[in-house]
Amino acid sequence: MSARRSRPAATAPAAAGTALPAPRRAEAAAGEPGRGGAAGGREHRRDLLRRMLLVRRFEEKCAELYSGGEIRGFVHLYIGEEAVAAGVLAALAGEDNIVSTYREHGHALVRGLPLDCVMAEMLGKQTGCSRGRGGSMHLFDVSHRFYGGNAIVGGGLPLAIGIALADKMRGRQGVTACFFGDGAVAEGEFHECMNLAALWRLPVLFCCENNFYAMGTALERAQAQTDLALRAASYGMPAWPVDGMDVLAVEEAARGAAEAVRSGAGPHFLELRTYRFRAHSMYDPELYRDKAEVERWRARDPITLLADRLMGAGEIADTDVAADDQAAVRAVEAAAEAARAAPAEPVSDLTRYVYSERPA
Amino acid sequence: MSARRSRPAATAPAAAGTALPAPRRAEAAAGEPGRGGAAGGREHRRDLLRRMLLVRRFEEKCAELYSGGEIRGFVHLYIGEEAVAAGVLAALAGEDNIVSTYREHGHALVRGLPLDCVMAEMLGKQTGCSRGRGGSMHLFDVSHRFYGGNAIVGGGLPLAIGIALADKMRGRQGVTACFFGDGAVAEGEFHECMNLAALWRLPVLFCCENNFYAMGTALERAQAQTDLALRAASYGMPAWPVDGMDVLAVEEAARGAAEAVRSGAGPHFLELRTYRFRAHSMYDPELYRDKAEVERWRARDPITLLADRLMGAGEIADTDVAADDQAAVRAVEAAAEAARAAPAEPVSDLTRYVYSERPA
Amino acid sequence: MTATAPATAPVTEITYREAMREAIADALRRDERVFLMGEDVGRYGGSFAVSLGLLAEFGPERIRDTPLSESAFVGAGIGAAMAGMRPIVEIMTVNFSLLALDQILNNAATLLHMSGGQVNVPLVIRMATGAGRQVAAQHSHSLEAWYAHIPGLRVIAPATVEDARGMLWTALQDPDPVLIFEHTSLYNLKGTLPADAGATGIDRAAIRRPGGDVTLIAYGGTLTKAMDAAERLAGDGIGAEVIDLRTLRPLDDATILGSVARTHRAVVIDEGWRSGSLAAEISARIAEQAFYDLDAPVQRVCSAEVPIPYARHLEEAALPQPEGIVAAARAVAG
Amino acid sequence: MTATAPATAPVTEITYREAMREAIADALRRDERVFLMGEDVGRYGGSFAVSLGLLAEFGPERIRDTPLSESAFVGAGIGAAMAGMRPIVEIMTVNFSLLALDQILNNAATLLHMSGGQVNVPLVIRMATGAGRQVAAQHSHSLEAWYAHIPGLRVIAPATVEDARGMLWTALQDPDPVLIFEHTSLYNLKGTLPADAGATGIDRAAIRRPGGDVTLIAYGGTLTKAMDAAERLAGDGIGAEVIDLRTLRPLDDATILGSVARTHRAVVIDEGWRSGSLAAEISARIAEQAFYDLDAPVQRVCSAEVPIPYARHLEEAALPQPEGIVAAARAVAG
Ligand SMILES: Cc1ncc(C[n+]2csc(CCOP(=O)(O)OP(=O)(O)O)c2C)c(N)n1
Ligand SMILES: Cc1ncc(C[n+]2csc(CCOP(=O)(O)OP(=O)(O)O)c2C)c(N)n1
Ligand SMILES: [Mg+2]
Ligand SMILES: [Mg+2]
Repeated sequence: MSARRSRPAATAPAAAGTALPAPRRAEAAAGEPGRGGAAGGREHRRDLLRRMLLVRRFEEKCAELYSGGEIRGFVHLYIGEEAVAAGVLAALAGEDNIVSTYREHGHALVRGLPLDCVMAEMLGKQTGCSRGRGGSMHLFDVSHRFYGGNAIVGGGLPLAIGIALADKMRGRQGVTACFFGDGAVAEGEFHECMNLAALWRLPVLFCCENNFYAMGTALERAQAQTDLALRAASYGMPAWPVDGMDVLAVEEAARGAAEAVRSGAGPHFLELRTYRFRAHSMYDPELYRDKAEVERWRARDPITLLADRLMGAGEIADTDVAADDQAAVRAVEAAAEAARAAPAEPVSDLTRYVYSERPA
Repeated sequence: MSARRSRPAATAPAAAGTALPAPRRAEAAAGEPGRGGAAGGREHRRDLLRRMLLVRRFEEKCAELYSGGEIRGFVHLYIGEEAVAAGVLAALAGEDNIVSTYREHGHALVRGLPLDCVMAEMLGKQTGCSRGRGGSMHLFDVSHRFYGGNAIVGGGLPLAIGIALADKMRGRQGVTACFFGDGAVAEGEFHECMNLAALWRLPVLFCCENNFYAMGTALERAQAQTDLALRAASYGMPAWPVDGMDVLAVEEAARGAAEAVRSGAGPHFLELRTYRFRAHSMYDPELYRDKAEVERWRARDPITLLADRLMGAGEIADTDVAADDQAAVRAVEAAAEAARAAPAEPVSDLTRYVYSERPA
Repeated sequence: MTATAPATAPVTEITYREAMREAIADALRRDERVFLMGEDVGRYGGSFAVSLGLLAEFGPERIRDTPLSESAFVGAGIGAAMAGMRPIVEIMTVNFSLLALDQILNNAATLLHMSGGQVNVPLVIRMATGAGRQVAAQHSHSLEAWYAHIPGLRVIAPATVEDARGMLWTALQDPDPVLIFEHTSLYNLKGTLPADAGATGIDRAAIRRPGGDVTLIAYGGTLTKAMDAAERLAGDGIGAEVIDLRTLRPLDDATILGSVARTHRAVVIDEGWRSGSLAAEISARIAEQAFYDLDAPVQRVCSAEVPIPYARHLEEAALPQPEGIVAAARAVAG
Repeated sequence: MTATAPATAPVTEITYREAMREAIADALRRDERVFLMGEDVGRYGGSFAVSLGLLAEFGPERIRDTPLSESAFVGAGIGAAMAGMRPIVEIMTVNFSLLALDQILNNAATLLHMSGGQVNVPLVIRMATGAGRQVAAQHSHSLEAWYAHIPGLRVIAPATVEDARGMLWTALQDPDPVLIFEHTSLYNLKGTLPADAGATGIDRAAIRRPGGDVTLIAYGGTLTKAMDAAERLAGDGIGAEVIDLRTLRPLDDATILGSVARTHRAVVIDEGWRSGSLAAEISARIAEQAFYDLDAPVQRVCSAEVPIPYARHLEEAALPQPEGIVAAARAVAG
C-alpha cells in the first residue's frame, strides 16, 4: 500500500488484510458478489476475476446494444476500471451503503444487483432495477443499499454525507462508500463535502476513481494540485493513492480504510488510479489523448493482470479463465435476451413515482 | 511576517517593504487614501492611523444612524478590523481592483471612495455611490476600481477571478484584491476559485479576513482545517497568516504579496487574523462568544496599537492623535449632514439601470 | 393528521416566530428521527431567532449548526432522509437556496421517480423569503414560483400563526420532500392559538375572508396586504373574497375556481417578479378552466421587474402594496 | 446591427451546429475581446461538437477549457465582462447551470442596478437545453422559464439555422448579459444560409408560417413540432399561424398580440413542465391584454409534470408532440 498522506493526529489506518470482525462477517453471505467471502483465499481471488469478467462482458454487450439502437441516451462504460469496483466492494459488507456516478454499471454488478435487472434497465424495461425510468446513469437498488448512479458530477457526494450522518446519528454500523471521478474534485461540492465529513467525522469512504480525464480534460489541466490524495489529506483525513489496476491492492487498501471508518475513525479517502480504455461516453472522437497513452494503460489491463498473477502462482489454469469468461458471456447474453423479452412500463403509468403512493 | 506556508515550487514572496516600481508609483497620488504614499515613512504611518480612525468613526456614526432609523436593512460594522483594510489597501495602487463583501465600509473608505457618497448610500440617497439602490452591502465605485460589496458569502470570489483573468488576457498590469471572511472558506465557490486562480496563475491577492466567526459559528465548528493559510497553500499558492490587528504587519505582508502577484507569480493568499468587536450585524444577542474573549481582543485594538507604537517611537504626540480623531469625527458628521440633505432618487426612476440605457 | 384543537382549549397569544419554534420543538419531542440542521440554527439561535433556545433543550446533535456549505448540508439532509431520518433543513433565506438548487431539483425532487419508486426523501426544508426590510437586491428574492415549478416537491407557505404552528408536523409526515417558505415580514405577526394547537392540513387553500364581488388570491407575505386591501374595498362597497393559497404546489384549483365561479373576477397578488411569477400560473389556470365564468381579465399585482433596491421609497414602490391591490380590484370589479 | 444579407449572395447548406460554430469563429475574428470558455470547449471539441476545430485556429487562451467548476467559471465570465472582455461562456447544458445560478442571478443580472448604473456585464452565456434523447431526469431539463423570470437578463432561443448564425453577434453587442438557449435536438437541423450571412436581431418574435385560424406559439426545440402540427392542421383546413418567440425575455408582446387579434385563438407550446412554465406567462399575458379578442381559452401544450424518464416511450409521452398540438389547436378552433 502506498504511503499515507494524512496530516498528523489522524487515526492510523488499520493494518492491511485485517479480518472483518465476527458480527459483520456473519452478516455477509460467503461468495455472494459484493461480499468479501474468505478474504485473501484462492477462491476469493478467483471470484474477483469472475466479477471483473462479468463487468467487462456486460460493458461490451452494452456497446453492442447501443450500436444496434437498443440502448440509448448516455452510456459510460467502465472498461479498464473494473479493478476499482471489484476491489473496493469486496471490502464492504451488506450493511454498507454505496453512492455512485453515471459510470456505475460496474459498481452495480459487483455489488450484486441482479444482472437481469441491470440489463433490463439499460433497455428501459419495466423489469429494470429503476423500472426503465433511470437508464444507464440511474441504476438503483435499495435492497442492496445501492443508492444510485448520479448524472450530476459531484451530485452524489452530499447524499453520501447524509446517509453516513443518519447512520451515525442512529448508531447504526455501516460505511458509506462514495464513488466519484477526478473531474468531481474541481466542483465546489467536493470541498463542502470533504470538510463536512471530516468536521463531523462521518463514516464515509471516499473512492475517487482517478482515470486522469474528465471527458476530454486531463487532470493537470483541471487541477492546480494533481495529487488528489494530498488534496483530500488537506482536510485532515487519511488518504492514499492506490494502483487502481491491481484489484488485490485495491481490496487491501479498501479493507484497511473501511475498517478504520467502521471503527469510528472518521472519513477516509482512496485515490484509485485507473484508466478508461474507451471513449468517455458513446460518442467521443478522443481528440484529447493519444493512442500510445491508451496502449500503455491497456498493457496493464486489470483483468489480464490478475489472471496472469493467479496463473503464475498456479492458483488457476488458463482453462479456468476461459471457463469463467464464457460463463460471463453466457450470463450477459441471457440477460440481454431476457431484457428484450421483458415488458415495457405502460404509458399510463408515466406519472407514477413522482410522489409516493398513499393509501387511499 | 509569519512563516510562509506555501508548498514547494511556489515563487518566494517579495522582500518585505520592497518599494513600488516607478511606473506604478507615478500613477498613485501621494497621500490619497488607498495609495501607498511614501511607504515606510512617518507621515505614511500617521496616514494609516488617520484612515483607521476615519473608518472607526464612520462605523460608530452608522450604528447611531441605524438606531435612529435613518439607516436600515443589514449593516455589518468593521470595528476592530480596520487594520486589515488600511494595511492591505496601502499596498495597492490605483490600477489595482478591489472586490469586497457586505462588511465593506472600511475597504471603500480606505480605498478613497468619497466619504459623502458612501454615507449618502447608507441613507439610500441619490448622491450615494450606488444611487441609493445598494445600501450598506453594495457600495460601488468603478472610478476607484471598487467592484462592490457582495452580500452572498463567497459570491465575490468568482468575480475577482474573472477581473484578474481579463487583466491577464489584456496584458494589463493590475492586482485584483479579493476580500472575504473565514465563513466563505467553507463554500464550494472558495474551492473552485482557489483552484482556478492557481491553475491559471491569475493575478489575484486573496485577503481572507479571519475574524474567527461566521455569524455565530466559530471557525473550529465550521472548518476541519482551521489553519486557513494552510488550506490555501494546499492549492499550491503562497499563503501566510498575518496579525490582522497590526496594520504595519498587514501592510508589509500585503506589499510583498502584491509585488509577487504583480510580477506574474500567480495568486497569493493572506489570512488576516482579526476580530470584530461588535455584533455580526445590527441585531445579534452574541450568545455564541463570551465577553472575556471579546475583551482579550479589544485589548489589541488596532488603532490603539498603532497610536501607542507611534507615540512610543516619538513619531507623533497624543495631541496629534486627538487632532486626527477630531478631524475624522468632523468629517463623518459633515458627511451625515450632507447625506440627510441630499435628494432621494425619484420613484419614477425605479426601473432605471435594470438594463443599460441605449441611445434612442 | 390531527385536526386543529377545539376552541374550548385555553388560548394564548403567540407570534409566528414562536409558533414555528413550538412546532419544531414539538416535532423534536415526538419523533426522535427529527433533527434541525442549518447555518446558525444552534448557538446563534437562528438568524431570525426561530430556533432560539432549542439547542439547550435538544443538544448540538439535533440542533445542528453547519458551515456555510448550502449544497452539502441540503444534500446531506436528502441523504439522511433517504437513510431513515426526518431532517428539517433550514436554509437561512431563499436567496442562498440557489446554491443548493441542484440538490433540491436533481436529487430531492427526482430520486423517487428516477429509482422507479424505491428512494423516498421525507425531508422538510424551511427557508425565509421575501423583501420589505431594505436588505437590497441579493437578499430580497421571492422565488417560490421556481420551486413550485418542480415535480416531486410539495411547496407550502404558512401565512398565519395557526399554520406556522400546524403545517410542519404534517409536512414531516409526508413521504416526499416538502419546502416551507416563511416570509420574513411574518415572524413578528401576533395571533392566538389554543394551548393544545396541533397539526393542520397542507393540501388546501383557505378562504380568509368571504366576499362576493372579486377574489383576491394571495399567499405568505402578501396575505396581510390582501386582507388590508379587502378592508379598504369593503369601505367602497366592494366585497372581496380573500384566498390564502397555503400550498403553492400542488395548487388547490378547486378552492380558487370555486371562488371565481362566484365572484367572476380575480386579482392575484404575488411578491415575485411579474414575468414568470406564480401569479402567471394561477392566472393561466383560471383562464383555462373558468374562461366563461370570468367577467374581466384576471389581474396580477406583482413586484416590479427590478432587482429590489435598498432605498425605502424605491423598495416600497417595487413591491405589491394594498393601494395597487385596491386599484386592480376596482379595475376588474368596475 | 447588420441586417441579414440579401438573397443574391451564394447560398450554402449548413447545420445549426455549424452555423453556431461559424458565429463563434466570426466573433473571435472580429473582436479580440471575445473568447470562449467552458467545460471541454477546447481539446474535446465541445460536448456537442459546436466548437470543434476552434482551438486550432484560436489557441487555448481564447478557446479556454475549464475545470468542472460551474460557479467559478461563470462568475469569472461575469468578472471578465466587467473588466472589458466580451466572454462567451458555455455551460455544457442547462442542467448544470443550476450550479451557477447564484452567479447569474445575484451578480450578472443584478450588478448594473445594484451599482446604480456603474457596472455593466456584457456577457454571453450559451447553453444546450431540452430533452428528447433519452438522457433521463437529471439531463433533460428545460428551464428557460426560470431564466426568463430574471430582470436584468436577456434570454434568446435561436430555433433556425439563420438565427444560430445571426443572434450571437448581436448578443455580444449588448451591454447587458444575454443567455442563449440551444435545444439539443436542433444541432443537426439543416438549413441554407447566404455565404455572407451576418447578424440578426434579437428583439422580435418571427412569424414562421402565416395562418388565420389559430396562433401556435413556440420556441427553440418546439418550433419544428409546431410547424409539423401546422402542416397537419392545414390538411384539415385549419390555418395555423406559427410564431417563433426567438426572445424569451423580454417577450415580444406586439407580435403575439397582433397574431391573436387576427386568429382569436392561441396554443402555446413549451417543453417546460406545465405549472410555472413560460407558457403560463404567455397565456396570462394574452388573457390580460387580449381578453376580448379571444374566442376560446388559450391552451398550453407542455411537458408532463414528471422528471423526464429514460425509456423512449415514456419520454415521448412526457414531452409535447405534434399530435398534442394538433389536438389542442382543434379544441380551440373547433
Ligand atoms: C455538474 C456537471 N457538469 C458537467 C457534466 C458533464 N459531464 C458528464 S461526465 C463529465 C466528466 C466527469 O469526469 P470525472 O469526474 O473524472 O468522471 P469520469 O467520467 O472520468 O469517470 C462531465 C464534464 C455533468 N454531468 N455534471
Ligand atoms: C451564501 C450565503 N449564505 C449565508 C449567508 C448569511 N450570512 C451573511 S454573513 C454570514 C457570515 C459570514 O461569515 P464570514 O465569511 O466569516 O464573514 P464575517 O461576517 O465574519 O466578516 C452569513 C452566514 C449569506 N449572506 N450568503
Ligand atoms: Mg475521470
Ligand atoms: Mg468571519
